[in-house]
Amino acid sequence: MYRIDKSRLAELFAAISGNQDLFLPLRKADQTNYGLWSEEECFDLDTLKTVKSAKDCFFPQSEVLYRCKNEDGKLSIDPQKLCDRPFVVFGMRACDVKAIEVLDRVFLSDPVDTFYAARREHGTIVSLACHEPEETCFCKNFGIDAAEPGADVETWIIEDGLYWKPLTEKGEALTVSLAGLLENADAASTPDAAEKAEKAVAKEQSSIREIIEKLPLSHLDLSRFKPENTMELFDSPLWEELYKPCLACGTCTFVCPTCQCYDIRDFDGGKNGVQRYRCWDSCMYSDFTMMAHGNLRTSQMQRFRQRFMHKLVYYPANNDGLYSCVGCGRCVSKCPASLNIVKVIKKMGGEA
Amino acid sequence: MQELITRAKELLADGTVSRVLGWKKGDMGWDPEPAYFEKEEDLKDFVYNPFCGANLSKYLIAAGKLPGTTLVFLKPCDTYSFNQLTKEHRVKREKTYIIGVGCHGTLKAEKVLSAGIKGIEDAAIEGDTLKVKTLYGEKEMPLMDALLERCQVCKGKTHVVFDELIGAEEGEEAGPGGLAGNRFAKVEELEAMPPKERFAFWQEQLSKCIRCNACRNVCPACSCLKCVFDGNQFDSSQKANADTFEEQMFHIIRAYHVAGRCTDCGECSRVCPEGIPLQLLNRKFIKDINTFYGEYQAGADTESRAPLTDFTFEDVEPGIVSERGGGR
Amino acid sequence: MCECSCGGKTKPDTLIPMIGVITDIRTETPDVKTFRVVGRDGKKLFEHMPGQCAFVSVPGVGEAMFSITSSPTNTEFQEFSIKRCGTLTDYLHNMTAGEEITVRGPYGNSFPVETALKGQNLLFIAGGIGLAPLRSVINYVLDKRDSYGAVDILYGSRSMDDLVQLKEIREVWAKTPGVDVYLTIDREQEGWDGHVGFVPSYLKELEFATDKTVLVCGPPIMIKFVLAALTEMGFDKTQVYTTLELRMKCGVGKCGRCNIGSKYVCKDGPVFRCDEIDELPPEY
Amino acid sequence: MQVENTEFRPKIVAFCCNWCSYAGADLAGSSRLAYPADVKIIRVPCSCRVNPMFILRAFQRGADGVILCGCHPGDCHYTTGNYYTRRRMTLLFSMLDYLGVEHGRTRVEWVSAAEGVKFSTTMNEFVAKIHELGENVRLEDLRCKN
Repeated sequence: MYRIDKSRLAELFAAISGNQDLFLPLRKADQTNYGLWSEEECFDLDTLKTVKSAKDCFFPQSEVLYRCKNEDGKLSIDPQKLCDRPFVVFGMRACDVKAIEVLDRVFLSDPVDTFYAARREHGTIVSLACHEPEETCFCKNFGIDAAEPGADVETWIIEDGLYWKPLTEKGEALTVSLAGLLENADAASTPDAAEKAEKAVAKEQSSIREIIEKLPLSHLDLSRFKPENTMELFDSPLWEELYKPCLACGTCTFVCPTCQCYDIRDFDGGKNGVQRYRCWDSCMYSDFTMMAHGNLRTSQMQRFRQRFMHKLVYYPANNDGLYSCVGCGRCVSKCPASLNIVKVIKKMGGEA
Repeated sequence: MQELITRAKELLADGTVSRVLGWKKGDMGWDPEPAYFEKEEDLKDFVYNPFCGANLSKYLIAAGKLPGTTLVFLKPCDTYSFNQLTKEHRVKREKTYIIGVGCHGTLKAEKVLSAGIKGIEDAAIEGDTLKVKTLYGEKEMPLMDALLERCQVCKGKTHVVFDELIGAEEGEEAGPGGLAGNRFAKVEELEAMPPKERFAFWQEQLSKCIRCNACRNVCPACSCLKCVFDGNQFDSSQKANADTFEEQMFHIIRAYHVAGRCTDCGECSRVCPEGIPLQLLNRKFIKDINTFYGEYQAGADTESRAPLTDFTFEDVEPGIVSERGGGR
Repeated sequence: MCECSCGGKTKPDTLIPMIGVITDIRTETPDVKTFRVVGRDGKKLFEHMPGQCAFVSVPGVGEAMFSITSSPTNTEFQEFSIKRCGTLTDYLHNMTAGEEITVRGPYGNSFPVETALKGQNLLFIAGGIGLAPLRSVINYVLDKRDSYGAVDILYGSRSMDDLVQLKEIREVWAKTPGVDVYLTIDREQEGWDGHVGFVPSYLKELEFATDKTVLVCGPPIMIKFVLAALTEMGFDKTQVYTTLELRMKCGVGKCGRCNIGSKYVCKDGPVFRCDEIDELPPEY
Repeated sequence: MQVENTEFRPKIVAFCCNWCSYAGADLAGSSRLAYPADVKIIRVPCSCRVNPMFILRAFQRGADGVILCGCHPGDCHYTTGNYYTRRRMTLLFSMLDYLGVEHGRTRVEWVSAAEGVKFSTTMNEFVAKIHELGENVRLEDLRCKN
């Protein structure tokens, strides 16, 4: 365990970004989003939920796959270079960390998505415990502990200090590179400081867990969402009622840390050749399944159902029961029509 | 609220309407969702409080295709959108039964929550104060700090179309508690900036855009069956967000397509997950139209010609933009 | 561009295509052309199994998944039979031999030619452009004639002019021993002395024995009625294989478009046995 | 050669209506009135054919200035087309200006078939103005840049 004064965080960030890129929540134009740190940027670790999740750091909203040129009928393909620069993502909350596991199972399964894999290989994640979880949080239902966020290094901000605990090799390596800044609070070398730190963290953890226990959405009943209930859930008449206010925008999918659908498109840059890029897509959009011979999902109800069935039934069926929702609550606070996965879980789960 | 429910039940019972379009209680007290009610007993979940910001006019496009009449509750500014949609033949007046409801302003939940008010159950407006009923007792905050931007500069409390009114105070010009501000103030402020700063302002705001299309899909004026961005023409597709140009293109064209039709209902800026002040784009068009072609309020009536489908021989020349300079 | 399964570090991402050269374009019907594609070195682009698909693309125009219609036993080239029905296919139809396109693949599963189908009597039922994936299997089976039992091919189209690969059907398939070919068109036409009627009704007329494994491909509506007819004739669902078609972008089960239930058509399909389809939510 | 390459050569797109301005450009040419070769003319049936998207698209693809020429108000071949153009472009230019794009980069000019001289002077003026403003960097698409 290590510790650093909160007032010295800017120094810490400067040190980290000396050797690599550093992404962390930045306050820009009244909103907090992950961005590349520099001296001029204003970081914001108090906002619990960034608008977009940290998914952007590993699976960017749009990225070029390759460039293609046609010179006198001869095609040439120039694949985009894979990420080869190490980077650190600082301040990821427990839910976002778990979401990376959900994405890993998609992108790192065979055949591996090399663009994503390269970023995962070069990225080190420093997580941050949630000091005060909000009423829109429901991570507890998915077995996530906001008091122990995991990843390569986990940290807690307690009063005027940041407590730092490396968990993996990558985390240790990062810690070593910051040796001059982080005060050692290790049991072997500095037993007094270690005891103090352990105590402070334990107290913080129990306070976080206490809050979570009391949150209104912490105790949802997920028992009906099992692969064997696929058809029953799929055919439920409740969808017809639930989807009604849906505006078919993509807010929920784009702020979601686990949504991974993408589209592949071309941009014809004239003499610069064609860029083939991929960008996030949303199953809520009407053209998501549009084909030359027609569309398989013609109503918004079907698209709405696909999103939640995928998160709660289809994905777990392929991934040992792991839900593709981490309870971050972004959709709860951002949906223009106040629809969200909690309402679906409650209604379909037979609660409301 | 009880009055609304009672009246809705009556109208459902006597067969005047086949369904009711209103707001349903959410999980949190601050997130009511737009909802249809088809049976009297469903109305137990009906809610109308200052958190009911959603403009239900847009839902009437879909409701119009259902059999029978739909009862809808519209706030004063929502009625402008309804009129505009009638004018564009997107909704049918005769298939809609409008109850105009009183409005003292609608709230931005985020603002209330970030003021530290938690466990919200209900809210009410009393003069300049917002009274919030919470799990931890009653809390208060200044109304102005909790309102949606559009309500801080309220257009007025007149319903321009309705079948009956409940709880409405007609004719009162000013907004909630007489707090109406100049809605063009921020536009004027931007106009007065040097172009470089203006550019920087918009660059910062628009670069937040995640191309979720919430602004487009919630907008009552954006009622095209197939949007120009639903395709790959103009290299600016619906969701690409590949570089800054795409975001600018999307927002300029969207604002342009609703120019002269936008009633300034403020739904786009209400729903934007990134809090982009989209109303500033729409209001710039409204302001220009007012200055160049005379005062015009879209949706105030269903007959007048829209400014962009009309002209006079004496219209100003486009060169005026350069002549007057300074971004006005 | 190593596409073997060496798993080496040098392997580019599966989303990065290879360059293919169109060496020949055959006009099959007024709206279907067959494109023969090889690599720049004149060799076959990759090895595939019957039923698999590949993405064909013209940069700047689009990319789409097409089934490979040539047989894996063909060692020289791959062929795609493509119907004109959208932006990309329109463009492809206007191309000429010698032009370059990009190809990536193969993707998806295949008909179980080496397992479940081995030694079986086979009945192929195709409608219109639906012959494309089945042609790959038929030629594979004919090239390894001894490994399979009797072969019946039932193929129908809107009109005589819409029958794809007619030359090959008449000159090769119909003349192979142990292969029976039944052709039909939807409406009477001058110069046609064969059967007239829809595929499902012709199927019932033919009264096949139920000791066959059936492979079906065609327009969704045809598949629906053929399946009903087969059930009526006493075939079990486990005896019938068909292919599904959905919008696809990545081909590797990640982009989420072709997701039905817990399956991804591009990766777990496109070939499904009918009893497997029954377990999926009806969204195909 | 090296010197010439570094000099700024603006790319100017001129939308000209078929009936007046295009003929005006023709007249300018046949009267041997010079105007810079940086101006690329796109002929349109009427100035009101020009969708605001065309203008943005021109900027995206690397134009440094866009000028729109049509018949004088009242002379439109289709009677009223240019009146609508006038309103549309006034609002669009005002919006571009509001977004911080230099207002000198856009212009509308009415040029009749007989005004070869006006066409030439307008183009000379406009190109000079764009020279003054320099390259368009505020409304560009990096994907189209080298």
